[in-house]
Parts: sequence; C-alpha cells; structure tokens
Amino acid sequence: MKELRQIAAKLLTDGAVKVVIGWEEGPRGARAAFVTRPEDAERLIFDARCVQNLATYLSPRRRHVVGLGKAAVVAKPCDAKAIAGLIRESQVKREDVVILGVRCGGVVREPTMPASLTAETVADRCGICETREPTLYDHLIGEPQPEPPRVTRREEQIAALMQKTPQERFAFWSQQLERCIRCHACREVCPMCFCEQCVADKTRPVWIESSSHPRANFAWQMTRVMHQAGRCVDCGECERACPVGIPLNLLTRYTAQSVEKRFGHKPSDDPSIAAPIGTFRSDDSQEFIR
Amino acid sequence: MNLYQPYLMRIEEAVDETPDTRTFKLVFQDPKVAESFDFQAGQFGEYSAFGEGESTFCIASSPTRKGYIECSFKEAGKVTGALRKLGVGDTIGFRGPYGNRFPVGQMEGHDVVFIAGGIGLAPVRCVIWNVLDQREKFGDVTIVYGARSVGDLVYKRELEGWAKRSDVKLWQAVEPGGEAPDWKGEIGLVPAIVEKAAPRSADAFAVVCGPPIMIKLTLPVLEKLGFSEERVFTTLENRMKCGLGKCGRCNIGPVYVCKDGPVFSAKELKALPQEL
Amino acid sequence: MATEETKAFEPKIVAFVCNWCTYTGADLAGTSRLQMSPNVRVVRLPCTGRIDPLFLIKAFERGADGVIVSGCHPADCHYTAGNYHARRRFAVFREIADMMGVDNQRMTFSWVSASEGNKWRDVVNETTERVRNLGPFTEYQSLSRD
Amino acid sequence: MSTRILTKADLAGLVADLLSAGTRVVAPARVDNPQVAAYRPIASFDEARLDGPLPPRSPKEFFLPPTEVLLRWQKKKDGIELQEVATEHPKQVILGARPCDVAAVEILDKVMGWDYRDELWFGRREATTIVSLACRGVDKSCFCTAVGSGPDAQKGADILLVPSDGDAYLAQILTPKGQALVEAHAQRFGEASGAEAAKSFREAATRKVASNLPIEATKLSGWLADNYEHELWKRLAMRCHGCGACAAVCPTCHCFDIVDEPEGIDRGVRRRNWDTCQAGKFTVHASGHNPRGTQNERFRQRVLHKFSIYPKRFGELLCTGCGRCARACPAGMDLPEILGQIAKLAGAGVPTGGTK
Amino acid sequence: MPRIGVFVCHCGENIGRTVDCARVARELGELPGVAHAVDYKYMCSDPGQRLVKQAIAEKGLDGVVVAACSPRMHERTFRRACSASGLNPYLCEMANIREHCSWIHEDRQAATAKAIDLTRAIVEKVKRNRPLEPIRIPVEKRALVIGGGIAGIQAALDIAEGGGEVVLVEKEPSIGGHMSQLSETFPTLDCSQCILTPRMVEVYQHPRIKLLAFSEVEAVGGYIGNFEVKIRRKARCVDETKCNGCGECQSVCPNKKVPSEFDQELGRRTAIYVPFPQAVPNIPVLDRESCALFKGRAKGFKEDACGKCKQACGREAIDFEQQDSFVTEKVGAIVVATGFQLYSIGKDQPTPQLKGYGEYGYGEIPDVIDGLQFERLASASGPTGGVIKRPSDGKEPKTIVFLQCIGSRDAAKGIEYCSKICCMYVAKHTMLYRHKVHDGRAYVFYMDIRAAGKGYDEFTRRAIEKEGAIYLRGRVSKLERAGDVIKVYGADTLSGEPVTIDADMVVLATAVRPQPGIESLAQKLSISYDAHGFINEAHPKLRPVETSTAGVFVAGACQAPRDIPDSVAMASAAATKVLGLFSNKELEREPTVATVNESLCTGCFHCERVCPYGAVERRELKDGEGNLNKVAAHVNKGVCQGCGTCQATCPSKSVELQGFTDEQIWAAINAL
Repeated sequence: MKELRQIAAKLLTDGAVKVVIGWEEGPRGARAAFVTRPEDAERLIFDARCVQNLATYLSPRRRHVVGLGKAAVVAKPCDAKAIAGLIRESQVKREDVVILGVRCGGVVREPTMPASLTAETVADRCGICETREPTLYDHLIGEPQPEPPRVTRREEQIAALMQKTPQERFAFWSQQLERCIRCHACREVCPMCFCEQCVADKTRPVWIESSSHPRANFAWQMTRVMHQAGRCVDCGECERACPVGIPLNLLTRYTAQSVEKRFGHKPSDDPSIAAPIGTFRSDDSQEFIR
Repeated sequence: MNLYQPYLMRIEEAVDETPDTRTFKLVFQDPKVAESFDFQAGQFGEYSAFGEGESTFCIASSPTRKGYIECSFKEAGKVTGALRKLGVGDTIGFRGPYGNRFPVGQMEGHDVVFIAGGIGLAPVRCVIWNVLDQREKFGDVTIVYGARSVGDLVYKRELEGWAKRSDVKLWQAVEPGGEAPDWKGEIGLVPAIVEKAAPRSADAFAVVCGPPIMIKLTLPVLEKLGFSEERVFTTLENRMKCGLGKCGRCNIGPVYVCKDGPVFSAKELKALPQEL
Repeated sequence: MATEETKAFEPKIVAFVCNWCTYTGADLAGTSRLQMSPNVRVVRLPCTGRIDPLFLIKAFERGADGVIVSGCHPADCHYTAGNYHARRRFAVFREIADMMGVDNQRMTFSWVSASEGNKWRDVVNETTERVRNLGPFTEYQSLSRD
Repeated sequence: MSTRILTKADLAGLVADLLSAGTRVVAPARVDNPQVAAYRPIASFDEARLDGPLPPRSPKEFFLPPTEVLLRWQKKKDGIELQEVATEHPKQVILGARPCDVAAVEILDKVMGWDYRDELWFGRREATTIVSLACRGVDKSCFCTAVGSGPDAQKGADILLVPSDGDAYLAQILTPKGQALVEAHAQRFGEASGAEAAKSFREAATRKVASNLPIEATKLSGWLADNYEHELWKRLAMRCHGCGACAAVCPTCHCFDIVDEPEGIDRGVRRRNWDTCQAGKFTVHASGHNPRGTQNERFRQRVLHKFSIYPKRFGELLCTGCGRCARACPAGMDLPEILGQIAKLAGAGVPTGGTK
Repeated sequence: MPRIGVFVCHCGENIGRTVDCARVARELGELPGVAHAVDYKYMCSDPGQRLVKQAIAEKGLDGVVVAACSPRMHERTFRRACSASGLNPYLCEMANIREHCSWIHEDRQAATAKAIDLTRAIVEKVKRNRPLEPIRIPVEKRALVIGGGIAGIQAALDIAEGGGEVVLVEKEPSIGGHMSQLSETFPTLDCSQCILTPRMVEVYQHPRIKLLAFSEVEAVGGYIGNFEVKIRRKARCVDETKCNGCGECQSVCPNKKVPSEFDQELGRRTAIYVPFPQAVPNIPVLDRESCALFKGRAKGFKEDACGKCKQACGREAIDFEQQDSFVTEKVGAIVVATGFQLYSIGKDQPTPQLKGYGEYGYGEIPDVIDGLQFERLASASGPTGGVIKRPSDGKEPKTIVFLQCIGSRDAAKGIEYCSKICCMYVAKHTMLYRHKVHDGRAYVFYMDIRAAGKGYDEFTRRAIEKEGAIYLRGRVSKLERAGDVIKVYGADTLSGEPVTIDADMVVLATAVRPQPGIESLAQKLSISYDAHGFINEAHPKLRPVETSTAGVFVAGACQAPRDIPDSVAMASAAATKVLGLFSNKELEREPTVATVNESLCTGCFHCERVCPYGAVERRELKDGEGNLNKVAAHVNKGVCQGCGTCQATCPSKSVELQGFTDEQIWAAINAL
C-alpha cells in the first residue's frame, strides 16, 4: 500500500499523470478514488475489498473522467485484461495510460465485506482465477499473493443448469429475467461495453426493445453476452451491479467456457491477441453445420 | 380516455417546405373533439407516428383559424422521419395542447417584432397570424426571418404574402453563400439583420425563435435596441416525452419546460441555470 | 374451434440465406421442381457474413418456431471469408441460445451450394420435421404476452 | 383514528381472508436467494418475510410498473384504430411495507396528480390499501430521519403496524381505507394493548437511524438552488457509471419514457417504461445536443430534483431516506454521504463524524 | 404513407398453377402502404413491364415489388423498367414466388399463403429502401503484371498491344521464367528459347511496357481502377542507365565457381553475372553473398578485397554502394503471373503439411536429379552444351530411370493434386535422351499417363511405341547407390513383379508448387489462395482469370499447374479482361456497399478486422477547432464489395450495407 501511494504521489508530482484512479475507503467499503493531488495519494488503498474493475473509467465515453487528463490506473490482473481489451479495440492508446499493476490474491464478493478471504466470502470468479499478477503494467506493486480459496460454485451451477432440458433452462431464465427492469446497469459498469450508442438504444430499427418485458429482456441478454463472447474479462461487475440480482455471470461465464472450448481462447492482458469473434481459421470446427 | 391516449387526426394537406421540413394541416377525426378543441399561440402537442412514437412540436397555425391545426417539423430522428413519410389522408395521433402561451393579449396596442431563424418560424408564425388576423389591434408589425439558404426558408408562399402587405415590414435574410441568383432579400445573420432593421422598441414586444445560438446572439441586440427583457419572448425546445410534467425529462433547474413553458421571457430565461 | 384445435401444427420457419450459394441452390431446387414442405420463408442476404444473431432473435420474437441459416461451403464464399466469420459467430450464438433455453433443435445451420438443390430440399424438410416434432415455440412466444 | 392489536396468527388469517376474497396481497417475501426478500404477490402468509431483510427494490412497481401498456394501435387500410387500456385495477393490499417505501407513494401522488391526473397511477392507488410495518432500521445507509421522516412514519400508510408485545402488532388505523379494511375483517383485530412496547420499539429504531445522518435535509433546498455551479458538483460523480441502478431501486424516482413497439407490420403497443435521468441519452435533443452532457451534470440533476426542485414545486422532498441507492450502487456513490457534505456547506443541521 | 405497387406474375402457368395470384394481389392490396396491386400473366413481357411503368406514372408509386421468378432472373429487367419511368431502380425488388414457391409446392392453399408472406416481406423491405446511385470510379489505364515468365510476358504484350500501359515486375534479374530454362517443348519439340527470346526482346523494346526486373511488389493499396503499388527495386550494384551489357565485368570476376541458378546448379557462374546470355534486360547483377568485396566488408575488412569489375567497367556502371530503392506505380489492374517452383523432395520442407522423400536420396546421390535439371542437361545452351552427361562424373548415362508423380497425387506428401505437365515432359525427356544417346535405355515408372491435349497422347505414344522408352506402371520404393550405378527398386504393378534396375542416372518428375512467398503477395493483393498456395480464381468455370478482388487477374501456373499453351491462353484472357476494364472511362459499380454512421461509430474497428477487402479505413474526426474528436471507421466505396460482414459484426450497428440495411431486414422479418 505504501509502495502504491508513493508511486501515485510521484506520478502526480512529476506531472506524468493528472489523475490516479485507484481505490479508497468509502462509507460502504472500498470504492473508486480519483486522486489528482500528490498529498491525496494517502487515500489510496488496496486489499481484498477492491472489487470494482477500474478499467471502466478509461472508456473515452467517460468524458468527465477524460477531462481530468492523462490517467494512471490501479489494475488487478482482471482489470488489466480489460485495459488490454480497450487498447486492442482502439479505445485507449497504450501510451496514454499508466498502469499500476497490483498482485492480487482474489477479492471478496462485495466491497462491504471484511477483507478476509474464505471460501464463503471469495468472489466466484476469483475462486477459479489463475492470474496472480498482470503482465500488462508500467509498475508492478505488492508482494506475491497466495492462491485465493478455490471455489467452483458458479461452474457447478452452470453444469447443473446445462444438465437440464432446454425447456427447464428457458423457464429458469424467464423467471430470472422477469425481474429485469432494463436499467442497463450491467452495460454501464462493463469495461468492455463502450459503444457510443448501444445497439439496445438503436431506434432505426429497434432490434432490442427498451421495455422490460421478458421478450426484450431475452433479446438484450442474448445480444449483450454475444457481444461479450471472447471479450468478457470475467470481472463480475455486470452481476454485481444488477439491482435485481440476476445471475448474469452464469451467462458470461458459460459463453467464456464455450469460446475457450471452441477456439482455445482465454481473455488475456496481451493487447495483441485478437478476440476470437472477428477472426477465423479455415478449419474451425463446424460439427453443428449440416 | 387516459392522459396518454392521443386524438386521431387526418392529414388534410401536406407541404414540403424544404427537402427535410414538412407541414401538415390536420383535422380531428372525431367531430366532437374538433368542435371543442381550443388552444393558444405558443402551445405545443405530442404528435404520434404509430409504430415509431411521439414527437413534440408547437402548433404552427393560429388559434384564430378554427377547425384545424397545422404543424411543421424537420426530420431529425425516427419519429419525424416516419411522420415525413406520411401524406394526405393518413392518420396521426395528437395530444395537446400543452404548455403556456405567448401573451398575445398583452401585446395588443403595441408594436410587435417577430424574429425567427430556420424552422423556428413555425412557433412564430402561429403568433404572426394571431396578430395579423386582428391586425387593427396592434401597432407596427416587423418580421425578421433568416435561414441558412434560400432552400431552407419555410412558408415561402406566406413570406411572399407578408412581403406584399403594407402593414407588415418583412426582412428576409439568408446566410452568405446561401443566396440564389435572384435573391432580393438580405444576406447575413439574423442578429445583424435585426440590428439593421432596428425596429422601434418603445413598449414593443418581440418574439424570437430559432436555433439556440441565434437566440443567444439576438437577445443582446434587442437589449441594445432598448427592448425590455420582460417583453421579449422565446420558446424552448427541450426533449419531452409526456408533455404533462411527469416524465422528468424537460426540466431546466426548477422549471418544467412542458408546463412552465415552452414560452419564456428573456428575463425568465436569464434566471434559469445555464443548462441549455 | 374444434377444427382449429385438431388442425395439425404447421411450424413457421424463417431462413436467412446468402445470395450466392444457398439462395441459388434454392432456385435450383425450384428449377428442378423438387417438392418440399412449404413452411420455410427465405430472407435473401448477400452473404452469411451479413447475418446477425439479432435476425434470429427477431424471428423468434415474431413467432418463428425455427430458423435456418445457410450459406456457402467453406472456401466457397463469394466474398472469400464471410462464411468463416458467420461460422464462428453462430457457433457461439447457438451455445448462448442453448444456455438461455432456446432449443438448438430449432436452429439449422447448413452449407448449401448453388448446385445443391437436393440438399436444400433436405435441409428444409428435415428442419420442418424436426420443428414440427418439437411443437410450437410457445415458451418464446409467451414472452410477448402482457 | 383508532388503534387495534393484530397478532401474527390473525395477520395470517387476514391474509388468507383477503386472498380468498380475490384481493392481491403484496408483501416482502422469500425469493430463490435466502439472503434476499422482494416485494411480490404472495399466495399465503407463510411466504411473507415481514421481519426479513430490506427488499432491494421498493414496491413502487405496484403503482408504476417497470413497463406498462398505454394503448394499442392497429393500422387499417384507411386509418388507425386505437384501443384504450383499462385504468381500473383489481383490489390489492400491500402488507408489511417499510414506512420509507410507503411514504414515497404519497409523495408521488403530487407529481402524478398536479394539473393532469394520471389515471394509470391513481387507478392502482385507489385499488390499493397499504398496511405498513414500522422498521427497526436496516443499516448505516438508512437516513429516513434526515429527510423529516422516520422508521415509524405514517405517511402514505392506511394502517401502520408497530411490533408490540410478543407476536402482536399494534395497528394504527390512519385513513378511511384503513378503517374499511379493519371493519371488513373486524374479527381479526383485537382491542389495543401493548402500547409501551410499541413505543420503545419506535424510539429505539428512531435513535438508531438518527445517528446515521443527523442533518435536516429539508433545509438544503435553498443552498442547492443557489449553488448550481458550486465546485462540489464538478467532481462529485467521477465514480458514477450513470447506470441508474439507484433510480431503479429508488421508491421515489418516477421518470419514464414512452415508446412504441410494433408487434407485426400493422399493429403494436405504446408503452410507458421506467427511465432514469442518469442515462446519458435521457435529455439528448433531436439535434444531438445534450444539455446534460456529462455524468456530473446528470448526478447534480438527481440530487437537485430530490432536494430542491421537487420540494419547491410540491412542498416535499423526493426522497424518503431508505438508503437503497447507496446500497445498490456498484461504484460506491453514497447519497447520505453527499447530503452530509452538502449540509456541511449549507450549514443545515449538525453533521457529525458519522459521514466522511 | 408509402405508395408501393405490387405486381404478381402468373408466369403463364408456372406460378398460376399452384399459387392463386389474384388472391396474392388482393391480399397485398389490403396492406397499408400498398397503393396498387395487380396480377398479370407475364410480368416480364413488354406489356407486363408496361403495367409497371404505367402504374409508376399514374399512381405515383414510390416502390415496386414484382412477385414472380427469382431476382437472379429478372431483377435487372424490372429495375430497368422502373428506371425508365423515373423511379430509382433500387426502389424495386422481387419476391421469388416461382423457384421458392410455386415450383416446389403442390398444395395450392399453402403455396398461396407462402407467396403472400414472401411478397409481404419484400413489400415491407421496399418501404425502407432508399434510392441509390451507382458508384463511379475512374480507371487508370495502366496495368501491373507480376511475374515475367511466359504468362507475364504474354499478358504484358497483349495489354500493351491493346493500347494499355504495362508495368512488368520480375523478381529475378531477367525475365523469361522457367520457359527460358527448357530445352525443347512438348509436343512439338521446338526449341524453347527460340520461341521465347523474341517475345522477351519485344517486351524490352515495347514503348508501353515498363520493365522492372530484379524487383518485387512491396505493398498494394487502392482498388480496381486505382491501385497504388509500391515496388522494391533490389540493388544490382549496377547502374542500369549506364550499363551496356558488354560483359567485361563478368570476365574479370575472380569468383567463377558460384552455382548457377539458371542451370539448376549444374553449371557455374561468376559473382557478378547475367543469368544467361539471352537475358532481358542484359544487365548484370552483383551477387553480394558470393562477391569477395562484400564478403570482406561483412568481415569488417578495412579495405575492399576486390573491385576488379568496377575497374573493368568502362562506363562506370558498377556501384557497390547501391541500395534497394522504391518506386510507386499507379495502375488500374493487376495480373498475377508468378508461376511455379518445383517441389523439393528433400527432408526439409517449408511447411509441416509437406513431407519429403528420404528414400530417393535426392541431394545425396548426385546422379539423382529433377526434371528441370534434366532440361538444362539437354539444352544446347546448358552447362554440358546439350550433351547428356551425368553430374557425378560426366559419363554418358546408358540407363536413365524417370520417376513420375514425385510428390504429386500423394496426399501423404501433402500434395493431392496432379502436376499436369510431368507425364508430357517425361515422355519428352525420354525422346531427347534417346535422340542423343541412341543406345540409351529410358525407363519410366508411372502411375497413369495423363496426356489430354492437342497432340499430347500421340506424343506419349510415340515415346513408347516409336522411340523405345520403357514404361513400367508402378512405384519405386527405394534408390540406392551401388558402386557406379543406382539401384532402382520398383514394382511393375501390371505384371505384379518386383523390378530392380541398375541406372546410371535417375530423373525425378517432382511436383509443381506455387512460388515461395505467394501467400504474402496474395495477402497484399487481398486475393484468396487455396491450401497449397495456388491463387483462387473467382469462379472455377466462369471467371477463370479473375480473382476475389476486383481488378486483380491471374494467369499461368500460379493458379494451378499449367503448361505453356494453357499459361499463354490464360494470359491472353487476363489481358482481354484488363483491356475490357480499360475500355471504360469510369467504372460503374453496384451501390450496395457499406457506409458508416460516423457519429455513432465507436472506433473499435471490428469491421476493419473482418473486412475481406481491406475496405475499412480509419478516419480522424475533428471538431471545429481542429482537435481530434475520435477516430471512426470509413468504408472505401471503391473497395467494398458489399458482403455486409462488417455490419453483422459491428456491435452498435453503426455501419450499414446499402440495399440490405438493418431497417430493411428488420421490416422483412417483422412481416413474416
């Protein structure tokens, strides 16, 4: 933490960056901090409650953040994957961001939880995460971290769901999506959802209706997940943001599993590795095609 | 009938004012509604293209002309795009009239200056006819109207008519480069033409509608000419959905444009937060 | 009423096909007078590369019981690679749809070349039969009820 | 009006009576996740969790559904046919709702009724009897006392239940509607008793919440109106994603959109859908110009609407202090914290160290 | 409301028999926005088209839907009819109720219902069609020919003769290609050089041909009619403008032991050299790797180790400091004629798919050579002056065994295809050999004889029946050196007997493969190629010399194994295509191309990644003050071919394929 604060303060003092985006203590646990003065670097923290993916703030559509000037951002391995995604897809230039990579031993499910990691408290995604430190960084901070407690709740849930019949799955998602109010919080928090205008907001034509009836909710989630295929960094923010508690990570994770199985692709923090949709191999498997 | 249920109206006439601006003359399908419908200059409505949605624009005809309303709109999005494809005999929806009005009654006995730019002539035209239809009640009437080019001028036939009237002083202008070979009007921006026209300001009223930048630059000219900011009126065109003060979209600070407006005096405008 | 109910279910199937291979193959099926079930409505597109999963979703929303996506065999794409992109796209989409409970049996993906009128007939007939056996896609259609 | 006693057993009986009479009963109830409760129609009293966790969403959706049909249209060769929707609704009872949620409904009556009366809202309002339940305070994000309300507030309720001795609730009957419900089910209600226990419950809860944010938010309106361009707003919403989760869970947020949805080539529906002022495109003009172009401006709008614009227009804050927005925010935006900052700037109330 | 006209065709009985056309017209007429709906016996007939034209004029139609046969049949017809009546042709579309309906169904009710659905979907689509104008592109009347073998030479000459200008790029120091290495050509046994060299000279002297030998294509930009090609001119160390080809430099060069590429390493050359005496241009190249001066410089010698050639050159043409240079040429068309290489049968192969032959000892046994080496041995201008001598000891071989299908038609070696020319040239080789060594025995191991071509079968029969070649059907399992001879272990599958022959020399007819580097060239040109690297033609039957990129054509053995007459025919065909293209001042292209809504574009460039044509460009958008707002995608209309993959890939649907916009397709689905 000391190292982090020192580097942040130095970057600000030297004028190398205008803002350091990191985490701070908030009324309800760790949350994003925007530090613009060296003396405020003391506010920065990093522990297992630093759940949020800060790469979201690098989107050029965040005009109020862009307006602060060149940014340094504290990045866990999964955040770094999102930053790599932004670079890969021409949203951010590598030289325009200073990445303060932090070694990470997993985070808790909610930033309001205590910072201790147990099988109970660890975030589902961290339970299977194998990356302890990012490879995309300008500074790498912190001590090597132990493995987080290994949990596969989510994977088991997915497996169980896939054991069911399509009709049962349809019923499951109908029930879940019945609650969806189409606030699009899942989109707004997603570091990889950065479109100038989302296809769900397109009016000519309206592919995805904005009303929150199940028909439109199905269309929305299928499309969102489709667009995330091979791009999702599994930061879990969509599900965490959902005010009605829809288990969205079951969808994103299942899609990631499929993409990995089919194309051998896992999201990485190497910006030069292209996402699998948008590229192809002439010998891609096509067992589903008659 | 709930608040959101529109009246059905038949398009009686449709005129293309410019390549992307169209005027409809509309009559109520239900004769009872036609009978009872009344509105004041400056009020607006929500016009439906069924299947696409509603769009907000002012009533462009004068309340003195009964039995129909007119509206003019520019294609800018999905709804106006769909409306523009409609023609004579087609049906549209209408909710209204909503909002406040121009104080036409107060203007009686005074000079009135009308200033408009582009499609902004639509709300002004409503007041112009309201005044001209009772011409004897008002003082001098001056109209300053400008558009980007000759092709962008709306209500061309009425402009011709006003030009011929001896009881109306009409200044027409297009921006430099927008003139046609036979253009006889002014060349320049509206604020400059207003300055040039220099209408008498004592106790006079002014109605100013057009693009925000035009309004912004014209108000100081009027002030310089000596118009009282309490007697200069304009309309705001914020995004609206309900028109009824409920949907929470159109407010500027504490003001609900759909209910407290769309007509505001220059004085009221100044008091609003600069959220334009 | 009774006649309505006893009337056998006839699935509604929307096919999205590329102009160069499958559409032409379907034309060939026509010229060859190959008889096939009349349940399929073809939407012509330049290339399978143009076919968006949104088309399929919209078709289901509008009451389709099944869909077909068909284009040129690998290496035959008129535009060199549209079918390869489509193949990846739909490989993923059908798994997402599967996860959401859209029975993959309701979707047929095929390569039908301009010379495969027979194959087109088979694709149409097999898909129709398969979807007929599954019955109407009431789950999806019920999403539209208020 | 009067006060009665209602035991849990009688309450269960009351629910059974209502259900058998065809009245819909909405209560905080179990959902698939045991940590969570939600307001939803229940099939028996067993499903209800009156003392369970705060449902993440308020019951406003039972008056203003997330999406509702305004009308249906059908195109004919020679015109359009419109079909109206019913504005009358079947009877429902909302049971065990928190006072903050219930207060919101009455606050929203103002905007739904001024000048133009929204029959869709009032249709549901009139068909509904609200039986609220005094709250013991949820967590640090509760601030109902700061907005002039409290965990035992009566506003909006037809009957207020307050936990009393043992398994009983003290039922305060507040409106003729409440009275009617009691009269129709008189056998379920007993003579009032246990007032002391109820009183101490109320006092304890009030004390607990009051310590969270000891300010008077009702006094912020003037400062807010005068400080539109204050430095505070310029940095306030850096972390805000504009996702609108706050509005979605808020009992008083009521902004909506109106959209047409074709359902085939010649017919469709017009709907009213929840919307939020936090969405980037909320105020975009047809020209593409956006008067609230950045998240800072949009967040200011949210605060101003609740604590300045609405009170100026309708005499009440558009906030009941439920704290849901802070709990729902994935980015840690915290309305009580911000109110504390504003109070400090405005000098209203006495901000304590409780807020940072 | 739109005013669509619907015209339902009976197609005589073809549609009318199974579809109730009158009902289709009636039901469509009920649709909002349909201003006119009729059925007619033959819509494509003159009176039928007149119905359309009249209705456009009289009813003020703003869209036309013809429900009839396949649009592939008559879309043009009806679009032209609309155009003639002043309706933009792209506001007219066809609903296919014949091929897709009446011909494939018998149930009249079901077919009619389907016809109504299909027509309604098109009506809804046409309501959203926009008028489109053809795209006009200027044409640069200049062609680039890549490769100076016989195909490239022929294409260049034909184009130049037809009035076009040509830039001919050859990577070797001289044009001429493989044909210049051949001794005599089948089936006529005329001298290869005798027929080729005059053509080479013609190229050199042609006023409209610019020859860039010892050059390679570096980069290609632009699109049909407007390519911009960057060409690397490799450093020869000889100033072409000064050199007069006197040959003095070669005669003084001290290193005379460099294996000659032209002679397939059977002969030697100097370090500064002209590949062969008839080379065009007749200008030497300094091979830096073999030159003492450059070898010395590479080792860091202070003083140059040699310089004799420079001293010898009377015209001061030698320039040791010369560097590669680049020229950019604007051309309107490109002909790819890069030719072939022979499969190298050694163990080391360029790709894992290809496998070599260990068992034939090629490279180890000096008297095992390939066909092209045999050509040089048999050539009068070759290293032996046309006398057949075996490489190891210069002895005249008395027994030569020729092995066919080395690599070819052998999936296990990674080459499934037939190399086409080997049967013929092996027969030729046996004849050449027997003409020179009258008592020589020529054995040929073959799998089949493929001799389809004018005079071809006669030629192989002559080799066997009149010229004494001994043909054995079968494979050879092993070659083994045994003292002075090479033991050839084979099998005669016709007799079923194993065969062992003691050979003095073995000639392998190795497979024909495309030139190395063809993939990278194809990528520069955005043209497709097959698994072996051969360039794909646009259509295997109907567009044999076009490629997947408009304006790029293909000729000769880079497309598939080709013999000389085939290559020349292809080259002339490609030249004709080029000249056809040049006959237009401007190209008119279908406007069904993609356009980007720049204000909505996020600049993620998924579109750029998927575009098969490289049509997506990055465009900087600036605000009024010149500050960069964002970088958005932009589609080059000249390059876009209209597949629409970009639109399906674009997450925000900010790019639209004209003619197949989202609105149009949405409307069609909505109507089904």
